Amino acid sequence: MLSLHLSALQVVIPLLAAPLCAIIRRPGITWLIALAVGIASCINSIAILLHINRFGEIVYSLGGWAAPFGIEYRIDSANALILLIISFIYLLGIIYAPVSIKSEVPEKSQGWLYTAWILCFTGLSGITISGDVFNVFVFLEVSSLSTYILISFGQDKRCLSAAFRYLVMGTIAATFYLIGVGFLYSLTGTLNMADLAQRLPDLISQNTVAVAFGFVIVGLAIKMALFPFHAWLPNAYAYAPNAVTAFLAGTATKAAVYVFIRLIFEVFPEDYFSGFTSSHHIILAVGIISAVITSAVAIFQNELKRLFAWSSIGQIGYIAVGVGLASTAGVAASFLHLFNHAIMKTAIFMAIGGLFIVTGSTTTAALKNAGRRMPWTMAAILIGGLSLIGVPFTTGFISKWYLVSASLEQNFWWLAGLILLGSLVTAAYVWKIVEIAYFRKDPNEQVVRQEAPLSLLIPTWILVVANIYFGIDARFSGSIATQAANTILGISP
Amino acid sequence: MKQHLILHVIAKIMIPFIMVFALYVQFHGDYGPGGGFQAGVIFGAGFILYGIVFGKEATMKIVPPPLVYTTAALGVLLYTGVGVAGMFLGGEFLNYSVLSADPVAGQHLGILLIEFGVGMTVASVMVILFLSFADYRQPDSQDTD
Amino acid sequence: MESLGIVNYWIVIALMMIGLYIVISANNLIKKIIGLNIFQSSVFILYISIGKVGGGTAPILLKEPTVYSNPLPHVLILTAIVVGVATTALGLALIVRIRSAFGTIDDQDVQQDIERN
Amino acid sequence: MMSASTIQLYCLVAPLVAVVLIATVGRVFPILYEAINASVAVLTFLLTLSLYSALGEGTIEPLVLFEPFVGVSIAIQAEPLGILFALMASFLWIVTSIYSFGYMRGHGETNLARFNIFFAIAISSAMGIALAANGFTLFLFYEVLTLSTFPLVTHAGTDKARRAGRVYLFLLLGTSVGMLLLALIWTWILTGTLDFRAGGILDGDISKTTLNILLVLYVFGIGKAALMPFHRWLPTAMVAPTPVSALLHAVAVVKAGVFSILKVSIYIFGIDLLQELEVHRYLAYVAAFTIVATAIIALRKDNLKARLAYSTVGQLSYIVLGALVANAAGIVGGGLHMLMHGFGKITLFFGAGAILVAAHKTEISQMRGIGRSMPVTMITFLIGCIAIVGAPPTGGMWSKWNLLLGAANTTDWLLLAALIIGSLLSAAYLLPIAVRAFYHPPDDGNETIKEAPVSILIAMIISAAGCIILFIAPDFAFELMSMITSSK
Amino acid sequence: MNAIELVVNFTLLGFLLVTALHISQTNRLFRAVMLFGIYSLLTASLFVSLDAVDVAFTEAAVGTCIATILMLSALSLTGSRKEVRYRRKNAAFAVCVSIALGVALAIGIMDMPQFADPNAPANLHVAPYYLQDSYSEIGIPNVVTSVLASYRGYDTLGEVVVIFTAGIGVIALLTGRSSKPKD
Repeated sequence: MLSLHLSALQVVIPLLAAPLCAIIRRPGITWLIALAVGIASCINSIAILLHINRFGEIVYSLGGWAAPFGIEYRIDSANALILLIISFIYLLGIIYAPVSIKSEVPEKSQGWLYTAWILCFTGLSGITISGDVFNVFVFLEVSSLSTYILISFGQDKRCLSAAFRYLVMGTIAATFYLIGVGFLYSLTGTLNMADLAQRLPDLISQNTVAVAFGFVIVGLAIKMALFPFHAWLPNAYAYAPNAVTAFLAGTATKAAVYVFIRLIFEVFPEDYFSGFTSSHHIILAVGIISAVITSAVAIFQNELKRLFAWSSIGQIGYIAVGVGLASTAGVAASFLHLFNHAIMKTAIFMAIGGLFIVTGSTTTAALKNAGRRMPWTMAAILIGGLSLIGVPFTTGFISKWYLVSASLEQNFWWLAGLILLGSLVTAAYVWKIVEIAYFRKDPNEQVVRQEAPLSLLIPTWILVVANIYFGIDARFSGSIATQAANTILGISP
Repeated sequence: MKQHLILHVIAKIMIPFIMVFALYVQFHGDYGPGGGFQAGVIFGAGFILYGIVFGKEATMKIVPPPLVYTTAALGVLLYTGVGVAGMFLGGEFLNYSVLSADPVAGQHLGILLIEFGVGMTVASVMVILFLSFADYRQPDSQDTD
Repeated sequence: MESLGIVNYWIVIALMMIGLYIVISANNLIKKIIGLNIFQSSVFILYISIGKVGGGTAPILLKEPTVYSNPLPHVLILTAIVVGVATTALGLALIVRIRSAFGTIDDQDVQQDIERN
Repeated sequence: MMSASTIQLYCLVAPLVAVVLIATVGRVFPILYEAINASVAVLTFLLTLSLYSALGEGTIEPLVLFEPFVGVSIAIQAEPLGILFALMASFLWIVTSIYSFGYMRGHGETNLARFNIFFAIAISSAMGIALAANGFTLFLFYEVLTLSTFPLVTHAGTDKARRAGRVYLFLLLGTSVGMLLLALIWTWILTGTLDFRAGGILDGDISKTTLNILLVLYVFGIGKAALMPFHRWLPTAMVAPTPVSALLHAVAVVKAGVFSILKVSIYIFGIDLLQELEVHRYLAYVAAFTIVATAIIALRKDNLKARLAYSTVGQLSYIVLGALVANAAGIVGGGLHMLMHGFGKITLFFGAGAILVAAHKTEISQMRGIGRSMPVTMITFLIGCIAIVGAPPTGGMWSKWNLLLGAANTTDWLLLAALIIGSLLSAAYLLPIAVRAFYHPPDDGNETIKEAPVSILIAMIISAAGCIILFIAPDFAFELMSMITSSK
Repeated sequence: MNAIELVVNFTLLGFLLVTALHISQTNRLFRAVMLFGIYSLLTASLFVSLDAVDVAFTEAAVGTCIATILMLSALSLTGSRKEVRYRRKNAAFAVCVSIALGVALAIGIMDMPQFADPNAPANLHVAPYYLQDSYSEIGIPNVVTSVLASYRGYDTLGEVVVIFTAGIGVIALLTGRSSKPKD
């Protein structure tokens, strides 16, 4: 009985919790509710994954109305993986939050912050499991609106203009997506993804389909901060509260990427993306250019959160490269990197939050002597950074391996070269940080050991350990990513 | 605007009608245009008119912000709760047919409840929006409008 | 009729263009929000136009057989309007706070203020 | 009795035990750092020896540690070449530990815990490279070695050290990630495996162009082999403390580089396939050019460590050349030279460090007559020089002889000439140092110089003795190398 | 569609175009906001002429009433009600983007089914089911309400959550944060 409702629970649980928080409003209790939501969602997402492995795809008709007439959830290994990522990052983010939030947000507002956080999680879950293109829009807006709110909780006044800019960009993105959906609807009369997938092949030669495709892609590209639509991201990440940045870095763009992949490969006819329109070349080019260029921009940043925000744009570029390869191996690499990047980036931003608690600053200058002053915090940043470069024994290496082998599979040796070149650019900014933290000594200075609080370190190190574990034994993450790619590209395992 | 007598009198006459109209829209949505959302907006507009004419302090006395926050949340809870009830009664989430022995009656009941939830949340949020904007003071502002 | 048939869409396109133009070119944040609203409402008109059936009436069932317009776009746009006003409210609240923090609601001035620090 | 298969794992883990001990016991008794390192080093050496004896009884079973993803595993398997490398690395680690006791304290270095910990990690990864059963594992440990030696290079923490660290990291990471990783994944795509197999895994079905490109990627991608133009990291890394230089330039890092090249040529390409690729000849010319060019540069360097560094670059190219001439003699010569040069060069670096500690001299021109006050140092130094030149009575003779044979077999006289000229030039830049130390009258102030600390002297005597013993008893090395050449 | 409907339709669209153009050109914010209110009202009227009465109702309530009031409050709170200065930036870029958008949309609508065509796919697939079966399944004459509340009730739930989120956002942004002196 319960297993039938697994998919619905993923949205229902936070949806019940959010208004409850708004009624209670006391920081401590709202945090507890948020934590309970996290635990329940994690268990639930694992259960969904197991259920799918055992019985295959979950289809759940909301309200009891069958698919094209009602809205349905449709969960296979691809969204199950994304759900898992989102739920775990959310849970760790919530565990991490109290101390970090206390230092940045006034007591009165904290209850609202947790409410918005739960709502954001609701939205992201809703996007991920939905099988209806319009429903995706609605939950996209739930997550976007709550993200704007979360960002505006930042300490620095610049968070306001960042949130506003994101709001404008995000609304344009959503409207573009809506235009695309409108065109699709006008041609097919349906909004259900599976139904669309059945009806679109007959219409493949119509310009309207191509334009709808373009609008949907551009809308989602803005949401996932794909170059050159990335302008909103650096400031949004830089000025949001640290705990929020950690959460957003691991989840916000991921759901959009997932919808992107789902739509272009599954909803649009087979070979529409790579064969008919050949737009995969564009995505490929955009991805690799952004991976290299934005990493280069990151070198010149002196504010850690902003630096790693630029790096996130670069990593989205790598994901886009995998998508642009339009092969099972490529999409598997994208999914794997989604998973791995969530682990490493969240850990980095969490550690930066720890740095902030100790030093009161997140500039690179604050890192001076950090290697000795707070070895655990700094080690987390270091390992995350090594993972971004793609050093062996970290998840980043596995991602690179998959991505490079996917591009070599199609004999794109130049692409493989560029991907690896990107790692070197990454190495430059990571090393800039490492040198400041470990190798800039001032012999006259007495360094007092002063570590970030345990409640920050524990979630951070859970992710660091996961990073190393999945860097050594990638069988789980690799196989589930491959399985996800297989389902999306329509190859039954 | 506290000194405008005409406004006071007319507002006092109009607001009850606005409220009644809101209720009409709320419950007549099944048969004509309208529904929870429109009713909520109109209901909220009634309070907003009150607020504009009689000032925000007076409005806050009638609808204290904490109460409005709670009703806004309760609306969402009601909606979700109806959905969950469907789950417990053996249907899917948001399946109203199982709420009653007769599916059509169940649908009726479900729609009535969720429309009420929508109306509650929307009306409350409209009041929240108005009060929040009205209550806000710029750090450098002098006027007490 | 044939040629007129698509004029609705042409005007919608023009409205969208104007809306997007205002969003990008406006320096004043409130004006940006107005632009966004125009952009969004023109998309609403697009949807409703898609659902229009010639000779139809509003989809409220009558006793006698009648041609009705398509109700689905109406439902979608109801939702979209609400989303739109939610965004507007949030955007305006942000603008009010930006005014408190920066003393201006002019985008360029805000950016200059940020760069100065 | 443990199975040989598990002993392999202990070889890798043993140095990590040292890390743990230093971090715990060592924190309380800092005096024990080197003692811990040395005793663990002895243990590692004994373990490696038992692997060597196990090899006599037949092939050692591979041990799979992890399987990161399907078809690619982290696995170790000792084979003759690896055991040769492991034996050398673990033995010289013992010697270096003894040496660094005297040096680091004599020279007043700080941060000894960090130094010794990363030293042990570096050895562990060198063992990992030595025992790697496939290209993937080799690459993993190769990168760990790069990263773990980085803090050693920048140990001084000065601007110069940081700059050197940056060059070091950029070149080594850049070549390995940009080319070696690319080549490995490419190989994996082509063949579906990365296992090191006798006779190679690549075969003639793959287009010659692809194979040529792959070979170039491998040879240049293994930046630790310091083939020109990717040799810059080695001289700049000279800012490191001398035990590190000894480790980098004699034992772990550079040998890991040439070892990888040997492994790739033997077990991924296979000598026969290598012969068929046109590009191996051009790469051999690059190596030959590197030999001559670095020798000429070394002649012009007055700084002792810089001269030794360029000498190292040249000698590494001997080994690369041995691999690239692609015949049995060349491979045997390459493998032997890895060993012989290891002993010779570590002696020379020990000497340079001893002079620094005892006499505070870094420039060759200042070293007139110091042989009189530091006789032991300079005699062992001389033996090291002879070993590098490749003259009897040192082991260097055997390796050079085989390399010459290998080059002669190709009937390419240019390569042969480069080898001979290189050796002559190395005599020209090394021997005068010793001659100057013994026969020139000492400069002012050089009379008061005392001999280096005892632990330094012991280390030097052991390594110099090693050079001579390898001349008398090189059989075990020949035996190991012949296992490879006969089994292909 | 009969002629009168067409006339009304195009007249309203024409007014909309004029209003939008005026908004884009005006330098007075107050005027822009008021024009926006008119724009919303015109949209609502257009919706009526397109048979979307529920949408029209909502647009009138939201666009003309709530959105305009909120904008006026914002004008007042930011002190820009009297101030008229308003400049444009990167207009050339804006024009380019708009034209790109226009071209893309124009290509898109070329192949679109004719306006008001009863046999357009949009009106053939899912919609007829709602019109035919909703009364027997749900028993409510207003099909929009049936679809809104039941068939696509989950969307509506999302919509309520969105408005709830906006409420929370405005509370968090504007309440208890301003440095308002207590009186």
